[in-house]
Formats: sequence, structure tokens, C-alpha cells
Amino acid sequence: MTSKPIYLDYAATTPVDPRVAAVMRECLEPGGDFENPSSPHSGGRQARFRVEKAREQIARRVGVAPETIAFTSGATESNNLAIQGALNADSARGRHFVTSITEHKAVLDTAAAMERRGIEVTYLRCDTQGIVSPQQVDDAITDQTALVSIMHVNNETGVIQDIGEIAERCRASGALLHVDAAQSVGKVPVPIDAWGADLVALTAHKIYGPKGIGALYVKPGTRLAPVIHGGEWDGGVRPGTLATHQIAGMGEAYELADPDREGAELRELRDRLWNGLSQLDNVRLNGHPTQSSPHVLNVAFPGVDGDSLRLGIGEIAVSAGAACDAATPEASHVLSALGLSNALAASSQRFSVGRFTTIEQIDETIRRVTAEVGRLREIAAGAPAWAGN
Amino acid sequence: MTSKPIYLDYAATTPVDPRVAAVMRECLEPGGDFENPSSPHSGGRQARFRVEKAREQIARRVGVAPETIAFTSGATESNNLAIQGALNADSARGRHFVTSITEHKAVLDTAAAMERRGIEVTYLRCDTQGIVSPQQVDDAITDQTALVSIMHVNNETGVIQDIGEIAERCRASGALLHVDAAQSVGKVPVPIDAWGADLVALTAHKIYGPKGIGALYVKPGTRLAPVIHGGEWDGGVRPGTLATHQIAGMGEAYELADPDREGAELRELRDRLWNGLSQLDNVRLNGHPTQSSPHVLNVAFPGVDGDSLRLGIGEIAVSAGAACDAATPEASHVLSALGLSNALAASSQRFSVGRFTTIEQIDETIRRVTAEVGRLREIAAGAPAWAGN
Amino acid sequence: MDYSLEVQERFRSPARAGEFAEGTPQVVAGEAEDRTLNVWFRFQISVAGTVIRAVRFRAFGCPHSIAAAAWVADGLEGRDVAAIADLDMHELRRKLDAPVEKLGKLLVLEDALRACWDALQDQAESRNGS
Amino acid sequence: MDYSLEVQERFRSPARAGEFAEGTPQVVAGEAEDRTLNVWFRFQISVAGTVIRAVRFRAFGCPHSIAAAAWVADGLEGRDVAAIADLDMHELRRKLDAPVEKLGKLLVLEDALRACWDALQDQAESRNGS
Ligand SMILES: Cc1ncc(COP(=O)(O)O)c(C=O)c1O
Ligand SMILES: Cc1ncc(COP(=O)(O)O)c(C=O)c1O
Repeated sequence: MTSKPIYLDYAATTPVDPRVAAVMRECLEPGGDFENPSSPHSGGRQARFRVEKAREQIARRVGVAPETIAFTSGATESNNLAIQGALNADSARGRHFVTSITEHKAVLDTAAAMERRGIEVTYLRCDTQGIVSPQQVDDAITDQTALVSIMHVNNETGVIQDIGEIAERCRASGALLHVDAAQSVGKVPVPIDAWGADLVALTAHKIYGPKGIGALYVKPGTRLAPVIHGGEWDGGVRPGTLATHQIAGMGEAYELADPDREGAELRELRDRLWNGLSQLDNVRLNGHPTQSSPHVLNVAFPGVDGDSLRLGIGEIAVSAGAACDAATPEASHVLSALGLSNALAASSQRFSVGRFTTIEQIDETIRRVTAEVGRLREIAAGAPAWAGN
Repeated sequence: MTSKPIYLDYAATTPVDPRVAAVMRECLEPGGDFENPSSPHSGGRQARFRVEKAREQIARRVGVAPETIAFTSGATESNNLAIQGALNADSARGRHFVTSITEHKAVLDTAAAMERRGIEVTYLRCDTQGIVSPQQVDDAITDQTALVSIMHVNNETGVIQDIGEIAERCRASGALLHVDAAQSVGKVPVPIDAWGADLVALTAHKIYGPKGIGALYVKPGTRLAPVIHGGEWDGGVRPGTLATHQIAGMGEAYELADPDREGAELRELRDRLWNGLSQLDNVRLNGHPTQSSPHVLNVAFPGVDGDSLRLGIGEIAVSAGAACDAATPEASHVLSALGLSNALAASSQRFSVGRFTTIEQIDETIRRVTAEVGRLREIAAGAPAWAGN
Repeated sequence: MDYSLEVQERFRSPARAGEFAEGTPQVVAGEAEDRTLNVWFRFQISVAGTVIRAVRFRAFGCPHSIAAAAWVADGLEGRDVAAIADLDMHELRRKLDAPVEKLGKLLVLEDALRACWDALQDQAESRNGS
Repeated sequence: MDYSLEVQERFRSPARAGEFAEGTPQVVAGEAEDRTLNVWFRFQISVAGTVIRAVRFRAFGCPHSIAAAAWVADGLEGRDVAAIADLDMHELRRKLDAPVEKLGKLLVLEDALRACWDALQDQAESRNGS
């Protein structure tokens, strides 16, 4: 990756680990296992073997049984399947859904779509550090609540919710719990079994697996109405020809994604970055100082427009927040939820570190951000208070 | 592919063309274009460039403008998005849907799901050669018909429907037309613009592209309700992080998929196989002798159980029909629709040829099938008439 | 479908497929079919006293069905005719490592054997009665 | 976001960013902001007669905004003050190859210039009136 800019956007997506790419190649190369895993011939059975191996690798990483893992095209679809599926199931106990305003758009837009279909949705707020308390969840649940959806690691701030405790409240009051864990795997433990969650959305491309493949954990006995119809593949939850190379890649990525090994390294890089940046006057950390994933650092630089900072630091790839928000000029809904003004939200940058981040890259980033913040603040000297300078 | 069995199951899925794999590698390798195509940084823009190039390659192959192509996880999802999307759109002109009984499960199961949501569905029958006539479609359309869905090339028999004529009838009566063209690309022309279809489902893995990526053509102005929610990616039709390597692979596969070049070769292989097999006593061609795609040959061997024939011919990978049916013991719904008895349907084999099929493989297949049919008929000598012997 | 080595071997080389030459003495035959299950079996059993001298079969059906018929035909030769009634299809299914949904077809095979058994009893009776 | 080379260059080296030393003669200033658009501009224009002698600016905002301010500041120097009123933001947007949704911000820049213009007029009037 020599000619590439410094990449600090691992929360948007990651490069594919060479070991993952090697496994994928075994399906893509001439003579590889390209056959349809649903075909009865020997090639099909070999492809099926790869699929089932990956299912086990994934299940092991999140502490569940392999048959609870269904493959999807990514966490967006997994979130849709969990939420639409649980709320549309015949077994749904009511038409009330609880979620939070800091969720990913894949959850919030699905919630909005369900509202249009007559579901009542309660959107929980978070505190100024991004935390939704288990008590808030508890208070929101009624005897009509079919489903609660709370994310584990927030994609913009890295803030971690207390899923174990939230799951206990849901269980006690009879509501299903769905967890969007798209950002979690490989960075922090995802002990689905210990949590006792009913549904968990997973994806491969945030953890050195390929884009376009994800999974949904479905606790045995959980009834889901399918979102996509078309036959009996994969337990009936999600039809379509299984993409062996993608699934095998996800399996390998999950096998490699050990937070016990990598978490501390990531936290060191992230902390070094924050130590450096916090030397600047007037910066603030968005999110929670400790209850957060080691790979994300979200910082507001008051008085500095975010687009200008990003252009100014040149070949360092960072993000305003969710990649999907790139085209839309509105402020991040997550940062607004933390109480940031439009200007402050727009002055914020998400830095996310990963497996291939080096200390030198972190130090270079600190140097460049420091210089550019100084320069832009100088250009904006005298700006009104709302700009934050 | 030296150590592999003879593969005659290209209609189930194809190996990835080495040229396609090479393009995919450019996204999967260290230093490759792995970034999120929605990210604003330079890496993201490079990935976006690959996505837009692929969109153009695909659009060019099917004669439409690039912006009419939306990416999905495959034809199963594309069919769902087309059918659910058109029938659930606010603009749908009624609650009647017309399709045919020889469609793929991705269409039939979606139709059944829509029935459960109060849509009235008319299932057109086909004649004994698998043809649904434009007149039948015309007769079925009422002023409540929002959508007609007719497949182009049937996946079990290769039978081709007259989409141009059907589209004209739909247009004249104000119903939208969706076409499942999952099997068509690269084997026969797919002139979407000339057809005048409103929606067309496409996939990559039937034409030497990767599994797990497909597209939906959406004629400008066609209103679709999304099936999966989550932000504004890709024209709002289908959210989720775009899988650059998959999309780039599909683009390259479509670029290479020239039916003018390959169609005749495929037909030669298929005809040679049929010429050989039809030397056997008492065999019949399932489907239409001429109005069919050059890559599929479906043959009934009365008096021979299909599973036994498949095991008997050993290392030749063929299929009973749809791969998805492999686990279920019921007779193919397509062959039943042609009027075949259970036993006859169970005695049928789909042979499908492709880019890497050789004349030697065809000849070897003829030899082995001929020998095995003879052997099994001998073992079954004296079986009752229903068994077909 | 995965087939056990046993099934593959029996399916490929069903030594006793066929029928006895006309005029073979002491032969009974039994036949059974199930159209919905797509199977048909016919057995011929040639006995000498109460000992099974030789067996022949014809079968239409899936590999498990053919292999099962071949297995039964091989196994019965040289045994007392009582062995016919002793055959347990559940056990045979496990021996062949066939999935449970194949049991129905094996029970059709059992019907064909029972028809042989009945024919043997008839023969014995008519011999006794004569 | 793609930035044209023009924008990148102006954004990186905005030669006239800053303000005049105190006591610089004949200076008018104008300022405008839009909170919802996240932009603020301040221009200082120093004139000699009807000729613009020098321009300085401060800006808070996106790269297009900063580049536009730099471009305007550079372009006005040495010209007649009438040039201020002649500036066309639509044309500037095209020159910078900025997307159409940036026009709103440029109109705030225009407001800041208009404030300078008004100040110049006031000055001229007060000079005439005195
Ligand atoms: C928290 C969260 N949920 C869901 C998604 C969507 O995942 P995918 O891109 O796999 O559809 C993402 C990333 O884009 C995410 O960060
Ligand atoms: C006619 C037809 N439609 C739809 C599909 C589903 O396509 P995919 O596997 O891309 O979901 C297939 C193949 O499986 C097919 O042959």
C-alpha cells in the first residue's frame, strides 16, 4: 500500500486481508470451487463444505451454534431482515418497536418504513456521550413491544452500548432484541450467547473480509418473515445462490478477527492519535471517553469546517462519519443526537484505525491535522461565535 | 480444470472467467481499490470509478443507459425488488399481478408472498413446449393489472419467451412488465431497450462473473418501493455498501459476454449432445426444439430414474433442474407444467454447456449416458408402464 | 446427494440383477411398486428345501433402491427361507447409510419380498395339501 | 467531493487571507454569514480614488468558499471599484467548477462584498456630503 494515502477510514470499510483474499482465490481461480453449493454433484458438495466451514468460523467468533447463522448481502440487509422480519412475523406480539436515534441508517430507515406500515416506533435519545441506558429501554417497552433494536458499537463515535444488560431487560419483558454489530467484530468481543440477544447483524467488510456479504444470527425458535422470497436455501431465511467465495472470505476474516489480540493494538494507536490531537486548543472528543470501541476516534475541531480540514490534510483518508452521508450535506444525525450544533458537527472528523495502521501514520496525521487546523483557524480569525472559533 | 469432473451445469452457475478474476483481484489485493465507493476521499473516488465503469459495461451489453442499472445481490433479489417494489409502489395502478407457472422460484415465491398480502395473482400456463403466448398475457391483463412478470430464458428447459411481443401487449394495456433475464446474458441478445420492458433482473454468476452480485434495470420513471431500506445509495433503490470487486467483476463479465460470438458455439455443442443422445431409444426433448437458448438441453430418459442416471454417469456434473430443488424430492414444477408425469420429470436431466465445454467432453458424455441408460433399463426390465420403460 | 461407498458399490455392480433362465426349478417371484415414490421391485427366489439357492432381482428407482435390492439379493443366498421374513428395513437403511426419507422406498422392497414369502408359503401349503 | 485544480490551488495558497495592518488608509470592510450554510466571510478593501489598491479576506467555510473568497480578493486588486458590483456568482461557480448546491454559499460571499460596496458608497457620500 505504498503509493496510497494514509488510510484512517477503517470504519467505512477495510482492505481485504491477504489471507482472506487467498481463500477467496481458491473459489475464483480456474479449477477452483466455483460450483453452486446447492448442487448435488461432487463440485457442489465441495462448495457446500466451504460454506459450512465459514458458518462455523463465524459462529465460533460470536459464540453461537453454526445453524443460527444465515448469510445475507451485508449488515444493511441483515438489519432489514431482522427488523422487517420480526415485526412482520405472525408471531409478533404487538405493533410497537423500540430503537435509538443513534442507529445506522439501515435501522432508522427501516424503522421509518415500518412506521409507514402502521408500526408505532419509539426512538430513544442518548446522553451527551452517546449512551442509551438499559433503564431507558426498559421504560420504553410496553406489552405491545415486539422488538427492540439497539446497536452495539456506533459507527461514527465508537460508543458501545451495554447490550448484555439491555438484553436482560428485553428478556424480562418479553420483547425480542436485535443488535446491529456491524462495527464490533474483531475490535471488541461479541458474545452473542452471553448477551442472550435474539437477532444480531454482522458484516464482513469492516473486518478485512469482502464487501457484499454479511450474516444474521437468528436465535433458535425466533420467527422471521422473509424479506426476499425464492426457495428454501439456507434455512428458508434468505434465498439466492450462495456466493461461496464471499462466504469463505467472511469465514476466514472472522477466524482471523481476534479482539483479544488486536484490540489493545488498536486502542494504542487510537489513544496516541487522541493524545496528539488533544494538544490543540479547543478540540473535543465526540462520544464516550472509555465505553467505546478501540478503532474509532471522533473529534470536533471548532472553528474549522470539516470539508476544508479533509481537503487540507490531503492524502489522509478520513470521513465525516458514515460513508453513506458523504453526498448529503446535512449534519450527522449521530453527532446531533449528542447535542452538537450543526457547525460543531460539521467540524468533526472520524478517524478509524485498523490492522495496517502504523505509528508513523498516526504521527504524520497528528502533524498534518495540527498544521491545517492552525492554518484554517487563522483564515477564519474573527468568525462569529457559532462557528466555534 | 484437469482434475475436475466434466461440468455440464453452467445454468446452475459458472466458473469465474480468469479475466473477470483478474479485475476482481485489483480490488482485493494489497494496495487495491478496496475503499468504500461512497467515501469522498481519493480512494473512494477510485472505487466509485470502477463501479461506474461496470455500470456502463452492463448497460452497454443490454442496450440501456447506465443510470438505469441498480446493483443487487443477485437475480433473486432483483426479482423481489421488481415485483414487491412495483406492486407496493404508491403509483401501482391496481392489485393484480400476472406471471407464469414456469417462472423461477424467486418469482413464484414472491408472487405467493404478495398473494398473502392481498394481491390477486394470475398464473399463466404454458403449452407442452413451454411457451406462454403474448395473447395469453394480453387476455389476462385487466385494468387492475399493475405488473406482469415473464421470464426470458427458462432455467430448466432453455425455452425463450417472446418478450418483445409481450412487452408490446403490456404497454398497450398500461401494465408494467418485469423480465427475469438471469439465464439470458451472453447466450442470447438481451435488447432491453428494443423490448421496451420496464424492469429486468440480471445476475453475474451465470455468465462467468462472481456469485452474489446482480442488477435490476429500472426504466426511467418507474416507481419502486424499496425492499431493503437504509439510505440513499445507488439512486435510493438499494442501499448497502457497494461491493466494488463484485460489481467490477460483473462489469467485466458482461463486457466479455457476447452472444454473437459465443451463441453459435454453444448451440453447436448442445446440438452435438442432442444428436448423440437422441440415438437412444425412447428419449424426449423437454421444451421447445428451436425457440430456446443455446446453452440448455433438457432430456427425459423414460424408464431411468434421474438420481440413478446421475450417479451412474459418475464424474459428469449435471442437474435435475434448478439447483435449489436439489434437496427437495418433488418433481420440477417446470417439467410438470409441460405436462410430464412425475416419473418422466424424475427421469429428466438438464445438461448445460458453457465457455469451457469441449467437444471431447460432449462425446464422453454421450458415451457414458448411453451406456448407463442401457444398464439401468436392463436392471429395470419389466417395470410397469408408469415408469416409462 | 451423498451415497455411502456401500451404496455406490452395490449400485454399480448389482451381481444378481436379472432373472433366472426359464425352466429354473423351484422359483417363486414377488413384485411391488409405488408410483408416487417412483420405485418398483421384482424378486425371484429359487429354493432347495428350506434353503435359498439363488436370488435374482429387477428394480426401477433411485440408487438407494437399486443398492438395497442388490444387497438383499446377495445376502439371502445360502440362507434359510426364514431369513426373508427376518429382514429389517430400518436396519438395512442404517447399513446403507441412507437418509430417513428413503425408508418408504425400502418398505416397498419389503413388500416385494413379502410377496415372495407369501408365494413360498402358498407353494409349501399346496405341496402339503397335495 | 471532487475539487477542481483551481479550487485546490486557491484553497491551499490564499495569498490575500488576513487583514490590513491597523492604520492602513482608505479601508472599507464588509461581512456576511449564514449559520445554516456554515459560512462566514469578511472582506477588507483598500481603495485609492476609484481603484482597488488591495484586498484582504477572512473566511470560515468549505473549500469552495475559501477558494472563492481568495479568487475574488486576488481578482479585484488593481481594478475599478465598479468591478465589485459586477461580480457574478453564477459565473464564479462555473469558474471554480463548484457544484450547483454551493451557489447559496457564494451568495453569502456576494453579500459580504455588497456590504463593502455599501460602505464605499457611504464613504463617498459622506465625503461628498462633507
Ligand atoms: C453500524 C453499521 N450498521 C450497518 C452498516 C451497513 O453494513 P453493510 O455495508 O455491510 O451493509 C454499517 C456500515 O456501513 C455500520 O457501520
Ligand atoms: C431464471 C433464474 N432466475 C433467478 C435466478 C436466481 O439468481 P441468483 O442466483 O443470482 O439469485 C436464477 C438462478 O439461480 C435463474 O436461473
